[in-house]
Amino acid sequence: MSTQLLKVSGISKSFPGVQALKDVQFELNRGEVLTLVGENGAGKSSLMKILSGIYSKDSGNIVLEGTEVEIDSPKAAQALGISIIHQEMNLMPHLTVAQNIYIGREPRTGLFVRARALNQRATELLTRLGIDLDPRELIENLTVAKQQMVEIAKALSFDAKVLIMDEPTSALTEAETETLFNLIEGLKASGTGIIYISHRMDELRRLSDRVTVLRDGAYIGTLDKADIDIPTIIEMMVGRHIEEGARPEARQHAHDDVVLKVEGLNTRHLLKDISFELRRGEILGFAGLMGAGRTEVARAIIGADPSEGTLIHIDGKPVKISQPSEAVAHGVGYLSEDRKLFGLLLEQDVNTNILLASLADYTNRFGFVNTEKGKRKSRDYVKALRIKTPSIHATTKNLSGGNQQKVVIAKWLARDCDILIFDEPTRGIDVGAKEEIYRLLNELVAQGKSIIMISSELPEVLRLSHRIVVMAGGRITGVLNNEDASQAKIMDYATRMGDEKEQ
Amino acid sequence: MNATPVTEKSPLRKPDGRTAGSTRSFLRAKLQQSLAFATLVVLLAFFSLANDAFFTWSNISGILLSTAVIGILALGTTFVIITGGIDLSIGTGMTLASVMTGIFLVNMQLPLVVGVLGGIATGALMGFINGFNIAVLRLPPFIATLAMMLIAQGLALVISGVRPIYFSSVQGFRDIALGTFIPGLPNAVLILFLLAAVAYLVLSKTILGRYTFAIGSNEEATRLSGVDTRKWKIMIYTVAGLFTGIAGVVIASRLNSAQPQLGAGYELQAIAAVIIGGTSLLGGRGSIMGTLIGALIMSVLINGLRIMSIQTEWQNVVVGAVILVAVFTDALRQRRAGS
Amino acid sequence: MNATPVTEKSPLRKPDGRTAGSTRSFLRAKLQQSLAFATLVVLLAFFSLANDAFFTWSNISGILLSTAVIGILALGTTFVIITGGIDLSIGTGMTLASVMTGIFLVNMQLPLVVGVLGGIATGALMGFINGFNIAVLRLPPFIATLAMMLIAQGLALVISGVRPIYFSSVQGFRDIALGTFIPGLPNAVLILFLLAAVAYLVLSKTILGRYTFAIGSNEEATRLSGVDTRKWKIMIYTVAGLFTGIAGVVIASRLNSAQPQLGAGYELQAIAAVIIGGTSLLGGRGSIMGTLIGALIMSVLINGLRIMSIQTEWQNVVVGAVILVAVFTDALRQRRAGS
Amino acid sequence: ASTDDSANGGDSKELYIALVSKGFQHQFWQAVKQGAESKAKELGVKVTFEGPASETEVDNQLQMLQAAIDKKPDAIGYAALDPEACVPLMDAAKAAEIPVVQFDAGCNSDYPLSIAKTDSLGAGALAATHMAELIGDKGEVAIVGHSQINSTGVERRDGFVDEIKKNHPDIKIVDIQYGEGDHLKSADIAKAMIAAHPKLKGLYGTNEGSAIGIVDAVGELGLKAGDLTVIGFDSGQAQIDAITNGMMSGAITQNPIGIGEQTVQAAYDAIKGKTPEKIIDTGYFWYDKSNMEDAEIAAVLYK
Ligand SMILES: Nc1ncnc2c1ncn2[C@@H]1O[C@H](COP(=O)(O)OP(=O)(O)OP(=O)(O)O)[C@@H](O)[C@H]1O
Ligand SMILES: Nc1ncnc2c1ncn2[C@@H]1O[C@H](COP(=O)(O)OP(=O)(O)OP(=O)(O)O)[C@@H](O)[C@H]1O
Ligand SMILES: [Mg+2]
Ligand SMILES: [Mg+2]
Repeated sequence: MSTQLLKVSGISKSFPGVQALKDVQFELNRGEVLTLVGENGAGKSSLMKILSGIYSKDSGNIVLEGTEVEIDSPKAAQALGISIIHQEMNLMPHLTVAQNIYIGREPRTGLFVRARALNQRATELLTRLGIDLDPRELIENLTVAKQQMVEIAKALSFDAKVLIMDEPTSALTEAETETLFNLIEGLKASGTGIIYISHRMDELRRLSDRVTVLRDGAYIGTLDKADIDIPTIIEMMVGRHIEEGARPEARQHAHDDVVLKVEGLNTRHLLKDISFELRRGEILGFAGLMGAGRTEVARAIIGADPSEGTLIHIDGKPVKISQPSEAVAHGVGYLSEDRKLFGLLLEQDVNTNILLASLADYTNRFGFVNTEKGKRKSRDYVKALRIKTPSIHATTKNLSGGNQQKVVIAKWLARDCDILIFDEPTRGIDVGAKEEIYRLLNELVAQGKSIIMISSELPEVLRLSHRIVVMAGGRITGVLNNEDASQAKIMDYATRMGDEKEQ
Repeated sequence: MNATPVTEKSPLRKPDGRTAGSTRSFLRAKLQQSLAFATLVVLLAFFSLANDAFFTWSNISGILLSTAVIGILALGTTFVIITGGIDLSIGTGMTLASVMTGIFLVNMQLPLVVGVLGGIATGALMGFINGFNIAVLRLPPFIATLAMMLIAQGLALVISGVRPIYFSSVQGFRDIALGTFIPGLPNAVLILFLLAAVAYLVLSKTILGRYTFAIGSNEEATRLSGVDTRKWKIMIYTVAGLFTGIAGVVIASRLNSAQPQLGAGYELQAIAAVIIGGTSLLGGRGSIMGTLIGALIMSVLINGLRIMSIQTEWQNVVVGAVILVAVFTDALRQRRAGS
Repeated sequence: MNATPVTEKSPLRKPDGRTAGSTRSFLRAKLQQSLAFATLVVLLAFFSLANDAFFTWSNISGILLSTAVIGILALGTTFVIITGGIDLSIGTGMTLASVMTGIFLVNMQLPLVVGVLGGIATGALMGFINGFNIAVLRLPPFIATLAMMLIAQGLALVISGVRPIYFSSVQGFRDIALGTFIPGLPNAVLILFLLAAVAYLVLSKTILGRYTFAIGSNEEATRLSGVDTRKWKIMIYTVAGLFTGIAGVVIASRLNSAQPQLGAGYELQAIAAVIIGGTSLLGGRGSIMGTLIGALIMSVLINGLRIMSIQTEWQNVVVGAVILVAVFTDALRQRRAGS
Repeated sequence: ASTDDSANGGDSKELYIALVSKGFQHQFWQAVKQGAESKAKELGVKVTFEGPASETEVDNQLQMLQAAIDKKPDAIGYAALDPEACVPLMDAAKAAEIPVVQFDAGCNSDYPLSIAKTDSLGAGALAATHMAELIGDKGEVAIVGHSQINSTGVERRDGFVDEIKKNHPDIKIVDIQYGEGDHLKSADIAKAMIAAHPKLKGLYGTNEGSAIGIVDAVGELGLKAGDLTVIGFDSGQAQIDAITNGMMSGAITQNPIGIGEQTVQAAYDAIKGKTPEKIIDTGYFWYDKSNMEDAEIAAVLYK
């Protein structure tokens, strides 16, 4: 048995207006993790979709265990032992966890599904994988992170020879990520070949046996374990050098105006007595484990979900917010953690998406929209954020995940809110672009805007936030100044489930 | 291979946030049914008090009988609606099936069983064609079945020669709907309940039912999971067609004739019953029990208004208003549960 | 990414800065319309060859006139369908509007302008109520407007006392639809085209139009972007109601009477026209031009079949088949473009 | 609702007669209702009148009949949409000992005591005779029907067609299409017919909606009174106006008010133990400008 599992060469793929892949190649061995990196829109997902039978390739060949194969449908890929965790979630929200995992492969007697066997099988799988989920729970009741875990469980349930993971951790926090890494170790040991895509450099360092780099749809090179060095990789990816790991300058914020004051926010199911202040020119980080309630705080503040007993002051004045439109009218914008469901009009073009929140600015009093002015604005943002798109009239659905994220960011930048709540703003964004976004956030606060940044990446939280609010179990367990904060400290507060609270 | 546009109709999360555990959602499903059920009970109580003639066995069995046809159509279309589709051809399709039954039994003098199966098969065939048009040719369900509705309507007229076909000569045909296998209960009602039981089993216990929900929930994800959604969609529309065919036989038997002009408008009534029963037009959600209750609400309401001698022109106003209230209660419940 | 200059008619858009991708999607949108347009041309050519009487000014103006009512309804409902909703109440709502116009003008003898505005306002009010039920009470559009359809139908009968209201006594009323401001062209047609122009402007140039598409694409994302989707949805249904009201006045004028039993079934025709014109029931996609072409396809087809003396019972079969073919062509195009 | 126990009504109770009609929205049925109500007032009984929205709704009508039987009225008046489908319900009425009288169209059952109706075939033939006379017994004519399936639609058409075929060999019926009694549809059909048959001399509309549709079409095409001979059926304000201003040459009317009166009278007689006449012919009439004002005609016209 040779060690080579998969050999891919000469793959090209073009979409209308885009050459997504040009003559790409790579090899995958048994029992190794091959990390695939590249900027947003480099073609990583497209390549994986070709391997999993979702896209058809224009040219090139795929050799699996020494034989050339044609993969023309997801089913064919499954049959060949290729399994994928999609970058964008692909679950049936109205079905349960177990039903989702085994869709198409239900244990049955004749035409009847054996429900008990199904749930039992799912329980076994989840236990084996160390994932804490009730197989009978409906997907729609799960958070994004838990949904991601279901995706992972589903992909692993195939006992595939080749397992593709397209940014599996983008919605996960440390603890789940840890679980996943343990699983990966186990799979490696049993000979599975894993293709791993991520924009998180620390993961890459930890996991990779080899790294293959793509840029602009072309194959750049492959590094063996011994040669893996992050700055080198980043340079291969983006073609220039990037500084990492800075911390914000300490700032004397205590005397600045409080622009947003939240007091006594409760929600029926989770949040208990949330109170905090946001000052002008401040980036206030929100850290916590999955399900700590950070997203729920944001949604409650902007009136997307109902809350109880909340007092909100903006610029010192009490306001009542029961709809997101009222929040925006008060200058509070919210960038959702889930761009596909809550952020984008996928079927509309980039221009429409960028202008969505600020359309009124381009509208005269008779309701007519000044199209030209709007388009100029969105072209500016496409340029400023380096959104990779054939034009502002391209359908947003066809952009790569990271570029879609940039479109959502552009939408809020265009709205020019004084207070911005960014929920996982860099989810799925490449290192280079991340730096740009960090720079952008810093510029915004320098202009006097204030930002709440919810992030599950602790380095990011530490890198940007002037102060850090830590949540656990629907409560605020601590507020730290950046100077006093460290990953360990944050984790400590994030796991405090009691009600002791420090200010 | 191609990139099918993913329709964003069924967000993974409801807009108003997430809800608690599976017990909650289980209770919720029960609650929904019991709310529709409560509406039904309120209506029954109201009409019983308002008029003595209402709560008599004769009238109740009359109500059940009048639920039979719409109910059978609604059962079949529940599957289609759960996939996120719609079937507008069930009304006139039923008519075409009844006309074909007439052709088989009266004109061609085939044996009873053969003729009846032929009528049912006509329905299934129409369903199959709908499924093909929708799943393979990818026509929007609304328009594909609208076209089929027109075609079936025309064909029913053409094939029958624009006149009713009478089954007087066919021994035993009338008993299909009006015989009383269970004394006092017309067979049509029995057929309705049996079909409801079958539909319940199919929807909740079989692979077909599972894929019906899966497709309605996220068709693209289902397809990417290796399920042959085309095949299953064709199957689901064929099932709806089967029910349409059965409804055609039942109505023909009840009227002892195939009335080629009947049927237009039945589809809206059946769809209304399904939706009142809590099935979502967005797909992914629904139940057979709900549909049955929805159909009963409609026929109890109409019968009650008739028994109370409410003027015909007012009846529609009241039915419309009750539908609004019934569905509003449901919307309210959902909002409560969601917050 | 290369900037290909494109020449185009719209003066608001300048050719520079337009890139390859946008040209393509622009061409694609045009292609879609031109495909529906091609169907229309094929039908026109076919009927012209088949029967001399078809392509005469008198007949063409007759076709246009017969498009007016359905066309106006279809224009309004295009907005609703682009939001991903549906409006089943437009048919009987139109009837209620025409009855109210009769009440205002004949029974109450109000001045012509006031009565007409009153009729239109009736439509708008129904639209507003639909919008409220859907946006605020969160009822599913299908069921909310189905209920409104029944209520409007009942009220039209009740208010009119189940008899037509004749406008013979109202000076100038008939000219609203049948006068010829442009010689040879009935005003109803002029009204249709003017309304189409207005609808086009609103849909493509105003903020209401933008939000219509946005809501249809992803309502929750639109709401989270700070758009008051409730307000806008109410507005959009009210706009549809306005068109319904205008259609009510036009049909009353054309018949010189308000016929309270009319209208059921018109909604399906109007919706069919919208969808044949390329608007998607899933929301987010659609055009006024397409709707106009869709409505014309339907009325050309029906008129042609009548001129050719095709038996009434066959007409439905043919219409159904043509709808399938027309929409299939469109589906094919989409598949091509998508792959 | 006065539908208490006593099925056959003691003298102290108000008698109740339930009428189940073929429709209620058309002016024809409203006139039947009017006649029934005025007779009921005269006799001191209570009537209810209901019918389905369209005359295709056979199933719906049966449900109405079933509900009517369950209300245990003293008598039922029924107009059958389909002669066969109603048979079991006639048996049910018999079992409940509710006397049934019929109007307009009968059921194939020997239980009902009587029927008050018009001879629609004869009425159609009379329309043909007048059409022939008006166009000089030759040329092309066409029919805009209201239904190709329910009995009145079919008989009004067939009576016309048979009479033309039998007695007027030089008249050719070039087209028959159906507009469901919808004014707008009928108008568009008539226009298409006129366009397709330039030599058309006469058009016959088989009910109010069809006839007015034709009149509207003629008006919209700008034809002058007399360019085309239009014959209608039934009555109503619009037809009376059209005849007055010459757009329509004349029309056949039945006597719906009389049908309503006779039905209630027959039901009343049946309750009182008298056997009504088996067939009560309420007659039909040709009316035009010349005789509209006659007392006999004016009595059967309704607006
Ligand atoms: N269905 C499609 N239609 C048109 N263009 C597409 C389609 N799918 C991908 N593309 C384009 O192909 C290019 C590569 O996209 P891909 O999703 O593979 O990038 P990626 O490397 O996964 O990026 P990210 O890190 O942002 O996920 C992008 O420019 C994208 O716009
Ligand atoms: N209605 C509800 N009933 C029960 N639990 C709920 C409800 N709403 C939210 N939750 C739970 O509350 C938690 C809060 O989720 P939220 O998304 O706000 O957390 P987060 O800190 O942003 O974490 P994540 O990283 O998952 O986004 C989740 O575990 C969710 O399941
Ligand atoms: Mg990607
Ligand atoms: Mg979150």
